[in-house]
Amino acid sequence: MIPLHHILFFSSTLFCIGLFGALSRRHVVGILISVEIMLNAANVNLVAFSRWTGLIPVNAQVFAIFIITLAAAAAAVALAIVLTIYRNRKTIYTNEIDLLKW
Amino acid sequence: MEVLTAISKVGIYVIFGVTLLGAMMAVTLRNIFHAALSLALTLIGVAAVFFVLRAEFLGAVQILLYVGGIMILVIFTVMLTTRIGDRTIPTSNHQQWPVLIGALLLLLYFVRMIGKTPWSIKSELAVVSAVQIGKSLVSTFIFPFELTAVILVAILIGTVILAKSDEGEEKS
Amino acid sequence: MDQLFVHIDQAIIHWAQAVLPDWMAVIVAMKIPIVAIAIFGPVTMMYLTLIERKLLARIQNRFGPNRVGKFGLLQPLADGVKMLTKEDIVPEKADKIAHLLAPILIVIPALLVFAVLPFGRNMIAVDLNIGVLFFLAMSGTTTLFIFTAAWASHNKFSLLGGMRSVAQMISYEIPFVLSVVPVLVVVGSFSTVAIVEAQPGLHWFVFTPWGAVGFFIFFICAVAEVNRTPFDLPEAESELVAGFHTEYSGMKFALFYMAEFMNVFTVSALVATVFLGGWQGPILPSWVWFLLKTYTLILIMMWFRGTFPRLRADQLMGFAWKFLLELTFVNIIVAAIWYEMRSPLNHLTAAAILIVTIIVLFQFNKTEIPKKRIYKYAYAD
Amino acid sequence: MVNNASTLICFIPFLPLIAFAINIFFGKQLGEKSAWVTLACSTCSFVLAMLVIRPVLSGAVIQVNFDWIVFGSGALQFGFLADPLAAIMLFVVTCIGSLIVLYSIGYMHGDPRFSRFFAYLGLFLFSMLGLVLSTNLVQIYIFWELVGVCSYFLIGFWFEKDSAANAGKKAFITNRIGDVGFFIGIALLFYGAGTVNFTDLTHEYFHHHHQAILGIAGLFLFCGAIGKSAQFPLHVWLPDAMEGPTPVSALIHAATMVAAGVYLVARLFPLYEAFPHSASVVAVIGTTTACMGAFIALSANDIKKVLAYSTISQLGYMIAAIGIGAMSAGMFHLMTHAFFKALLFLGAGSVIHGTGTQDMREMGGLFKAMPKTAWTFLMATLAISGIPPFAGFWSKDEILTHAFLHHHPVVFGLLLAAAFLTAFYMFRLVFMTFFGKTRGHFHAHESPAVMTVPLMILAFFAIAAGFPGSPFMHHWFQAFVLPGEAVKANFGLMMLSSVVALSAIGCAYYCYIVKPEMPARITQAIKPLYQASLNKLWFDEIYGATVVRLFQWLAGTLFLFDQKIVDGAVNGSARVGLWISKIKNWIDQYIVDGAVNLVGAITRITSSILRLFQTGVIHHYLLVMFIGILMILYGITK
Repeated sequence: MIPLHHILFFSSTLFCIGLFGALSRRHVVGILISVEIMLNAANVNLVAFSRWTGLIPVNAQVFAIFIITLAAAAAAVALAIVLTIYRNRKTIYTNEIDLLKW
Repeated sequence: MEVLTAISKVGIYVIFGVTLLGAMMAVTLRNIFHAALSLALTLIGVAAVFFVLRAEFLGAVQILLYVGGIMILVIFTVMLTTRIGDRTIPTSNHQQWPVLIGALLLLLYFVRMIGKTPWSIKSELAVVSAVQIGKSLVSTFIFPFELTAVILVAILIGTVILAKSDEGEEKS
Repeated sequence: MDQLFVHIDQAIIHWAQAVLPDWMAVIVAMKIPIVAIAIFGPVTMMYLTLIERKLLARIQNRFGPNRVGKFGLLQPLADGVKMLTKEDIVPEKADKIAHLLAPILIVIPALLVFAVLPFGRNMIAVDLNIGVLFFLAMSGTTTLFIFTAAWASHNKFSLLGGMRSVAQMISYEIPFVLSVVPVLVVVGSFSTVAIVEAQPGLHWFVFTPWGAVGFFIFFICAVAEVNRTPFDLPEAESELVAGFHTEYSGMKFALFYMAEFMNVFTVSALVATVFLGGWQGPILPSWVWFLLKTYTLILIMMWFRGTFPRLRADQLMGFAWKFLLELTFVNIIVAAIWYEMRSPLNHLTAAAILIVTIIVLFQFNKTEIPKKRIYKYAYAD
Repeated sequence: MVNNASTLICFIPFLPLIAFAINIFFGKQLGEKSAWVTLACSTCSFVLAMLVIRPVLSGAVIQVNFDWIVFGSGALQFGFLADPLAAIMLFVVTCIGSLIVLYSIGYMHGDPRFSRFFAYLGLFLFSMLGLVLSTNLVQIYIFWELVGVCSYFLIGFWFEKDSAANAGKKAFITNRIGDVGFFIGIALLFYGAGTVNFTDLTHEYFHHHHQAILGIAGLFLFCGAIGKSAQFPLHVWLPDAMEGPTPVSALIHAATMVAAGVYLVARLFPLYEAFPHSASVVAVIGTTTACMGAFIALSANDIKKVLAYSTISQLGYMIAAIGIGAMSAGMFHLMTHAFFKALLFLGAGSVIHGTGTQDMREMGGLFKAMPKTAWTFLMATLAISGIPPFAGFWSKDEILTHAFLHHHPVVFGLLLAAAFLTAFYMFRLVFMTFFGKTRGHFHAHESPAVMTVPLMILAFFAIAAGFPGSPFMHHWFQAFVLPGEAVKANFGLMMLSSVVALSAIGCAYYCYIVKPEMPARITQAIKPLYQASLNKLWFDEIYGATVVRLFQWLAGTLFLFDQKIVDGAVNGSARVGLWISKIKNWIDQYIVDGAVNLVGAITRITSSILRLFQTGVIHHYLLVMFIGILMILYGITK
């Protein structure tokens, strides 16, 4: 089996990729995709720790399940909001949705 | 037998590579539909990692929920918000270079920290069965479990209202 | 006879160990079920098309294909050759990569799910401890590829078909998954082998009240999941040309066809495994029982196709959300009650609760027959 | 058994509350079915009440208590108490309540606010049962007000009629006067005794703590009873309350709610026993009311008004009985009265339902048209008139005996006179309604079974309810209410009261059947007296001329004071203020505003720089956040 480090390297790379996407994407759905990647990186970490270091290994996996569930729920709401924004403003590019300024 | 171990190790690194490739494509591809498909690849890759880590239940849940659920939602949204004609509008904003540097810095930091931390690795690697997860969910984590149910109901209602009220406005 | 294929498998492994180095022998042992499935899947699919055509022909008082080979037995081969040699047309505006990938990818989950099906005693490729869940997860991904195909075609009929397909499959996936839960509750394991072993002899789950209801829900949802009549709205040829595969031809089209028919087989096999006792049964060898049950279910699906008219979209959705979903919820609870009570009483209680629920649901879902509408401007006076 | 009962007792009041909730929220959907909800709940209450009463009969006292408001060393409790006294009320309220709900189904049929009516009935039953089962005075006060509210709702149920709306207001306001006294009484009692629990306020307690303040508290508490039980001088609201639907009159304004005052006095009987002066006030008020009510009832022509004054008179009887120390007799009369008065009202309701009028002068000869109503009505009349062996005889006789034997000659004489008048006006009512010739123009018909069945059940009680307290059963009832009280039957007095009642019936027969022109001649002969009776002793006019006028004058004066003096002062100061403010205006404009503007200008300049950061674009914010996190991480690891 591969050592724990490698999986942690993998998950942190995944996380940084997601972070990069979340910060550099202009498309709302793109940002959402990046956020999902970041959440997945977190899940990989949880599962890895559950396998290698966890005192109660079950807990980490239960947390991962909660994360998956809530990510699904959050995606549903986020996409509903995206649809609403699109209907009202006819755009889903974040630099065009800037009504929040002053 | 060493050959087999080597093959399986290589297999794991291939999974890692494919997953990371998918993730990179998901955050860089200009066509948002392709980005979404790459996300699917990443998610399946992560599910495969779960299988490798002997978290089969999580892997199956990952596929069932992410690929079967969230991906469909994402693609549906892409379809509803993109006109079929304009597929390759530039999808990144102007801060990608500073962000890239920042992300790389963060990655460097992570790598250093992972290297520095003395991990207390158990002698025997843990395997968690679905039964254990189920029992934990209805005993130790019963409160968050119920709370999640409440949140899901709230989100269900909220989403319906978000999607519905607008239709009413459009009609009126 | 019962362990025929197992013995063949063992024999090949013995031979491999004798001839090849250690690690290659292990690889060979791993590859045998894979090869078997890779052969069995497509062949099954090919002959299912033939069976379907023959059966539909019989229902419609025709003969069906009978020119190529005896009884038309070589017809699938001829079709295969035709598909392979046919020109592959890709629309100009299509998303080329996705258009290419979708039909290839859709076959993968269809093949993967064969791995967890117990074809007979000791005849399973991988006995995953989350077998059923794996099956459900894999068959769920099919939606994604159907939608990809629809989107990539850049055709409004494809897109409409894809949308219908997604809406339908997501709706039916919920009762589909939940209707297995009673079985999981009673067996206490996801493993398909464990589920089959929990139904020894003729103690199939379909003979319990909750099992019967679960079986019907599961089977109906299975029919909907594989987009077959009467749930074939995504490919309703009278409305949408051919649905999501309108723009596909040649081998790509054949791949869709293959995926569909393999799904028909695997889904029927899963229904048989979960509710009809899988390979359990007296006298006959286990794999015969399994194939017998699976093919019975497949024939029933084809019979549906020959008899039922297509559903309307709102009826389709209403049926899933307003009838099946509630029934599955009740069914889960009933299964738990059944499990906790003693033998003669539990059947009666479970049956009573389920019958009451079904009656109530029928009452709530009464078809609203609109008044006969008259177009008033049509009158002359 | 007792444990079991103490759980059941909690459900008794809340069942009708459930009915109220269902009917108020789902009344529209339920329509006429809502009545059955209330009926089911009240019947269940009745059954539960029976289960609770059973252990009480064998001597147990059931009590459930929760600490409600905790203060200092003590705690105000909330709970349910079932002792003999409460058991009797429990029986009366649930039994009559259920029967009247049943009756109302027929009576209210077709009313637009049908379900609302049954919701109110449910609320009333809840509050009444809560009142009956209260463990302390504060709790009783709460439910006391609740029944008052219900009474207000139900009197004004047909609020489209001005008279009904006004009657509701009148009842509510009049009761409020009594309730103020009640509240002061509770406060005084708590100050004097330190407790308001009935279980603590025993005979022995008052024997040991004989403070004058407790006697005064008793008088104030009696004020509440005066208001609720329509005693002189706060009786004016009860006749007007007859504007409500007849079942309401029967349930609230005859059988149960008005008896709450009597119940309260009976509850506090140890207090009055310990303070004879307070008790004599009670007795005087009661006797006065008994005579006055009977006197006014003589001339009333509205069938329900007659019954209303009769109720006032009978309540006076009970109060007087408790005042002279015959508590058990008073409670006995309360119970028998509840049954036959409910029956009388329901019978009257049936007559009104059948004929469509309330004026007795238009009725007559209804005996043939509505035999069931007439027979049951006759039973009740015999009962109230005190003819043996009907229920009223035993209870009324009990009071008279006590008054006679314990040397209250004046009370005895007046009550005997009231008994004579009672028999007279009740038979006047019967003869005018059911006998003779029909004087009005209507086609009378018998009421439906849903109305007549309760009548018959109540008629049974009107006959039988007296026996538990009669010498035949060795005065079981009295022994149950107040163990150890010696009761003796006096045959001579029984004869006397029967003769008085019979002679009154004879008079009535002579006046209204044999010589129908007699009453007119008599009224001519004693015109002032007749006028007094006809005008209800001018109570409304007196109140109008004194209390109401006084308040109007006071209000007028205050208004003038307000307009001339207060407003003048205000205007003057305003003028001064205006002048000062002109000066301040200048200061404000140039000095204060200048400073403020300066601050504003500084803020604006800085914010115009800072707002460049607020682009409204999410990814800019995200970037800033990310940089922040990086800096934090750097800081941590350093």
